[in-house]
Amino acid sequence: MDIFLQQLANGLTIGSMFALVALGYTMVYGVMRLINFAHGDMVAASAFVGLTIYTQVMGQAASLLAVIVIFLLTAVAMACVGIILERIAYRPLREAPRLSAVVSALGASLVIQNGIMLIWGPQMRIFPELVPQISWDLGGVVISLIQVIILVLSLVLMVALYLFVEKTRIGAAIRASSIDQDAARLMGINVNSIIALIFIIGSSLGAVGGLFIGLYYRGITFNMGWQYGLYAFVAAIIGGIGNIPGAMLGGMLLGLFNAFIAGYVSSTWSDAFTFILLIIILIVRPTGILGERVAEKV
Amino acid sequence: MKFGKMMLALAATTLLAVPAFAADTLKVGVQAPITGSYANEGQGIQNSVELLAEQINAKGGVMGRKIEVIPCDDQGTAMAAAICAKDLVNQGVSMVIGSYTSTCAEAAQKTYFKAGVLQTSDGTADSLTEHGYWTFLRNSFPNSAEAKFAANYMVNVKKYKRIVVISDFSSYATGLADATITAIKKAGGNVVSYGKIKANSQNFTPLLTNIKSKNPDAIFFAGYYTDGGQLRAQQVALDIKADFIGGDANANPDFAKLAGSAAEGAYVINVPTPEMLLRHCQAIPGRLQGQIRNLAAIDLDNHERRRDARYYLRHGADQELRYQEGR
Amino acid sequence: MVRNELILTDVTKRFGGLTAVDALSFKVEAGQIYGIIGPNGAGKTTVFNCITGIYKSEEGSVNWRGEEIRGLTPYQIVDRGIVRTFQTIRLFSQMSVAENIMSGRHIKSEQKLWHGIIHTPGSKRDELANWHRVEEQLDFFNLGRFAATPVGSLPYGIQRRVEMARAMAVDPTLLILDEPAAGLNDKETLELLETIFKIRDKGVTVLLIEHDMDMVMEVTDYLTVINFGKKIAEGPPEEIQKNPAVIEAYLGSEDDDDE
Amino acid sequence: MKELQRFGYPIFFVVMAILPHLLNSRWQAVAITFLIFAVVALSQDIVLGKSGMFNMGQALFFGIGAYTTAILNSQFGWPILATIPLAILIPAVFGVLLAGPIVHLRGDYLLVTTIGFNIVFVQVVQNNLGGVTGGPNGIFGLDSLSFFGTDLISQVSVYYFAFAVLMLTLWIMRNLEGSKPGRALHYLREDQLAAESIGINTRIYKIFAFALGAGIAGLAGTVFVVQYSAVSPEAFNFIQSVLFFSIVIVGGSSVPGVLIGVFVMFVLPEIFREFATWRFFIFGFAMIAAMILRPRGIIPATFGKIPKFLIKESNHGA
Repeated sequence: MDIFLQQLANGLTIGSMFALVALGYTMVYGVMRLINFAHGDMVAASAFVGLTIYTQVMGQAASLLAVIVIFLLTAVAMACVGIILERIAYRPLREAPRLSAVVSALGASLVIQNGIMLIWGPQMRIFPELVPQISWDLGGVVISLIQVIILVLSLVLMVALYLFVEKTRIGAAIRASSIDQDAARLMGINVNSIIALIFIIGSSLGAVGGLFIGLYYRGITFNMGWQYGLYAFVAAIIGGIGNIPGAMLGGMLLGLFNAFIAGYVSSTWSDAFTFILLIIILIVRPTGILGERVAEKV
Repeated sequence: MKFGKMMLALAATTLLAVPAFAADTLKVGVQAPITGSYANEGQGIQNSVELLAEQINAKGGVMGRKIEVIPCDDQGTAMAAAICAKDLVNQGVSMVIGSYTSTCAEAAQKTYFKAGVLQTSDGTADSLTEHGYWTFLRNSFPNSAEAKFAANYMVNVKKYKRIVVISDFSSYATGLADATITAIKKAGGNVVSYGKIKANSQNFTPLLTNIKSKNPDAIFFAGYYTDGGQLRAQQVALDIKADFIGGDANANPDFAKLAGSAAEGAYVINVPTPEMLLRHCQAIPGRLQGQIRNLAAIDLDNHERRRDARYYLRHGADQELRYQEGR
Repeated sequence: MVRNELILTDVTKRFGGLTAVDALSFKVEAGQIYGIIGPNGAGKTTVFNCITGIYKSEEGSVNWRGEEIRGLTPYQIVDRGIVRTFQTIRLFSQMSVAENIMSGRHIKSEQKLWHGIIHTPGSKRDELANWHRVEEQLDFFNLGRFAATPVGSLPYGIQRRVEMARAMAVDPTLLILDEPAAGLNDKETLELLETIFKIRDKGVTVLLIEHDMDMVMEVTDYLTVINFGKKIAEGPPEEIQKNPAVIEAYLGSEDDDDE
Repeated sequence: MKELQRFGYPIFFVVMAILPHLLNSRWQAVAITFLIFAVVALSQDIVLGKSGMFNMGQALFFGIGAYTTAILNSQFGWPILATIPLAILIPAVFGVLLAGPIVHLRGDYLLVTTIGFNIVFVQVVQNNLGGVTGGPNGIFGLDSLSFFGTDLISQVSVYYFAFAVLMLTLWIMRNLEGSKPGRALHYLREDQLAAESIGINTRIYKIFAFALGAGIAGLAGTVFVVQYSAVSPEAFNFIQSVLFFSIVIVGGSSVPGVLIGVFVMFVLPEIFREFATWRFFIFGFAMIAAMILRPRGIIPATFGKIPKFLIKESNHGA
């Protein structure tokens, strides 16, 4: 039983990171019908930006305040990168066939990934232990402080985002744009600003995810974005792409699958089993578990 | 570490470089994964060789000839490696250093053999030398040798009763892990579990949680330091009391940085420094024909006073080496 | 010899809580031009979707030539001689007019899957024969000069014709037209009427939905009026025109938007 | 455009036919890989370009073909030539089995399942399933191609073998274009509902597209084995699938487009090797620029292959 609970805790921690990243995919998809393959690399970039801010700007000060400032500055920096990315790589392709934008995103992914390599070098960079290594043993289940922080902060951010999209006027504009951009434009919604906003939110959440990766695992490499991007993208699809609660659910589920399959079934076959399970889910529920939030006329 | 290996490689190949044609420069190819997932190692190889070449040239070169380095990016894939091999041969190199992965070394071997170009590789796959190409020289020991040492150490020296083996999916790590398991069993040891991690996937706690339930007294990790450091950190975070023994690819200062405070008490199997290897090589009759059949591993535990792996990694493990003769 | 009759009995289709079609029954006889009319949102298109297999009705039966076709897939239904057009034109817009019409020959073509890899003299003959059938349709609908033009670049009225030509290329027994006059100007509507009569003269039964009452009255032999998914009247056009229930249903709902 | 069609192909064939004699062995190797990739990209085009199914796992079938040849040769001693039928058939069967349950999925959902299959495949070969795939190392030292006892070892002969396979593929693509199944794929790509409603069993044709694409990719796998005498998992991983996907989109799903796509996405990076670490950074920008400048691909798919007798005077545009 304690192993089960331990795996549950493991799964939820990694799952909440997937979910944070998946939100970036799903929000962009919801409005633009675009799989932003560069998002994973944005996450990787944010870890490097965060580390640089720590060493260069903060002068390696390790305090709670410092950590908060790192998060904020990184989020702002990545939001700017997100907007630039949208301007350069996606805006010119809004009217183009969908897959052209996908290939543009793949190009952007290469640019960012290799950009990180050119700026910070190909070797692994190592985060300092900014969060004290405290852990609690709850009857055989070991939970560390950083895990708790990741879980709580992710949940808070996700709930906040959900409320923002569902309850506020701007949120309504986002939802309207995701259902029908042209109609939204006619209703006086500035779709360009909405898209910029989407990229700001998605990139900042990705930045938080990237910093979590840095703080939790500590070793960051220029090409680590690929796998987080892939998993988060899969999570968004599983939940029903375009659907914000779906992305959270998908992320959590994927984290749990990962934990339980690697933990119980077989670590050798974890990828295979995970993806077979996901394919089965999609066969049974062709638009994801919660269904997609994308209107299509028949 | 890498730099050291390069020095050895260059030295080894220059030893054999017969001045067959009187060109002005001695062309040395570097086949390495300069981009892709092994970009770090690849660029390291390229930079080391270029630096070495500069140093040697500054001293007047080799036998009066300057060294010219020609790099080629094999991207860590067999396909690009095969193209690289042909390219380098066309450019008239007389030796090639690098190809970080066994796969790339193997894909390129035949081309170099046909052209009579010497090749060294970090590849550890046993199969690399099975073709018997005289042009191929190892600068790493084959997996089976390290495995034998590691198994002996764990079973007979440390008397572990329940050993867990972990590897990633790379050919190096699986090769080493498979060989180690075989060797442990041969030595009468008990492998309770064999798990795999995905390199760079960072999240190893699910596997470790599973391992925890098996109550091991040792974890042998056959992968790279980038994963090893994190594996060790997460092992300690999960409160798994087993000893951690890393394969030679963990011998990197970053292992300790990554593991942080958890690095304390971890063991890493290491190869001797290049100078020692060279000394050893020169003693081999027949002068490097086939492969360098040499290996050694360091028993870090010999240093009773300082068990901290960080110490050895920082200071280089150049004292009290215990050699173990290869086949 | 079975009669070419389409008989719907108590067909019911629900979407969640909404009953779009409610126990609808009607019978289309061979050689008729049969109309279904009703105000916006009355469930007309849903009925068509139930007949052509795009939806499966929850209850009731759809009987065609004595065979139950409820639950068959669209292509199986086409195979039985029923073919449709769409209210919002659904053509293969990047492809030429001729290729669009050729799609109607798909089901009649003898070619097997492996003919996509290797041609045989037989498959070449079949290919040519079908292109000749396309030529016939091009001539019949007066589309010859647009044969090589991508459909997407053509005016709306011509696209409507292409869609009908495509349907006719199937050699259907029953042709189902979903608001064929929508978006057409008066001249085009007139041409359409003539075309529908010509199609009927070829022995094809026509079932159509129409919004434009004048046109319906002129073209159909028999009518069913539905509102809120239910049949409220049926009969020949001249009777329907006088039916008070129909007049009421249409009062105040004359706007011409799609549903 | 018409001019290009009339003269483009003959020029292409002549140039390709004499090409190996103009190149040194490095560029011969590049050219052979170009041919192999072109075949795989064309097979991907059948699924992605012609049928409009978002498939990001074509390296899977390429890999199954290559591994089929490699395993039959290394384990059972079959000559390479004899493995070709199975190297086509087995991927095609996998195409049917894998596509069957998933072809009803739309766009991005299909994309994820194909990625998933690719990842499962790589893990299967890495884990040395059944002890025949050689694990992460792959299988090395395979025989060379031999015709009736004559070994074709030289690069030039391998080149012509690969070229013959490309010609065969082009011939199949041409046959597909002018046939009922080929058109059916176009129809379902343009509008699936309309295709169903005009009598096309879209499911069968989608599976057909996957199976045909898989068979051709499998054949390319055999050529891969002939060229490298080796197979290894990383040659068929998900990143490779992304490459084939991008080739088709960048090229635009016409045959010349795909060939140019392979050139741009594979040969150009080879030419610009000198940029070393900057290479893929610049390449990424090039991909973005290519899509912005030619959103439908370098040479977009052309439809409108209709018999001459249908084309009447006073054509509108065309």
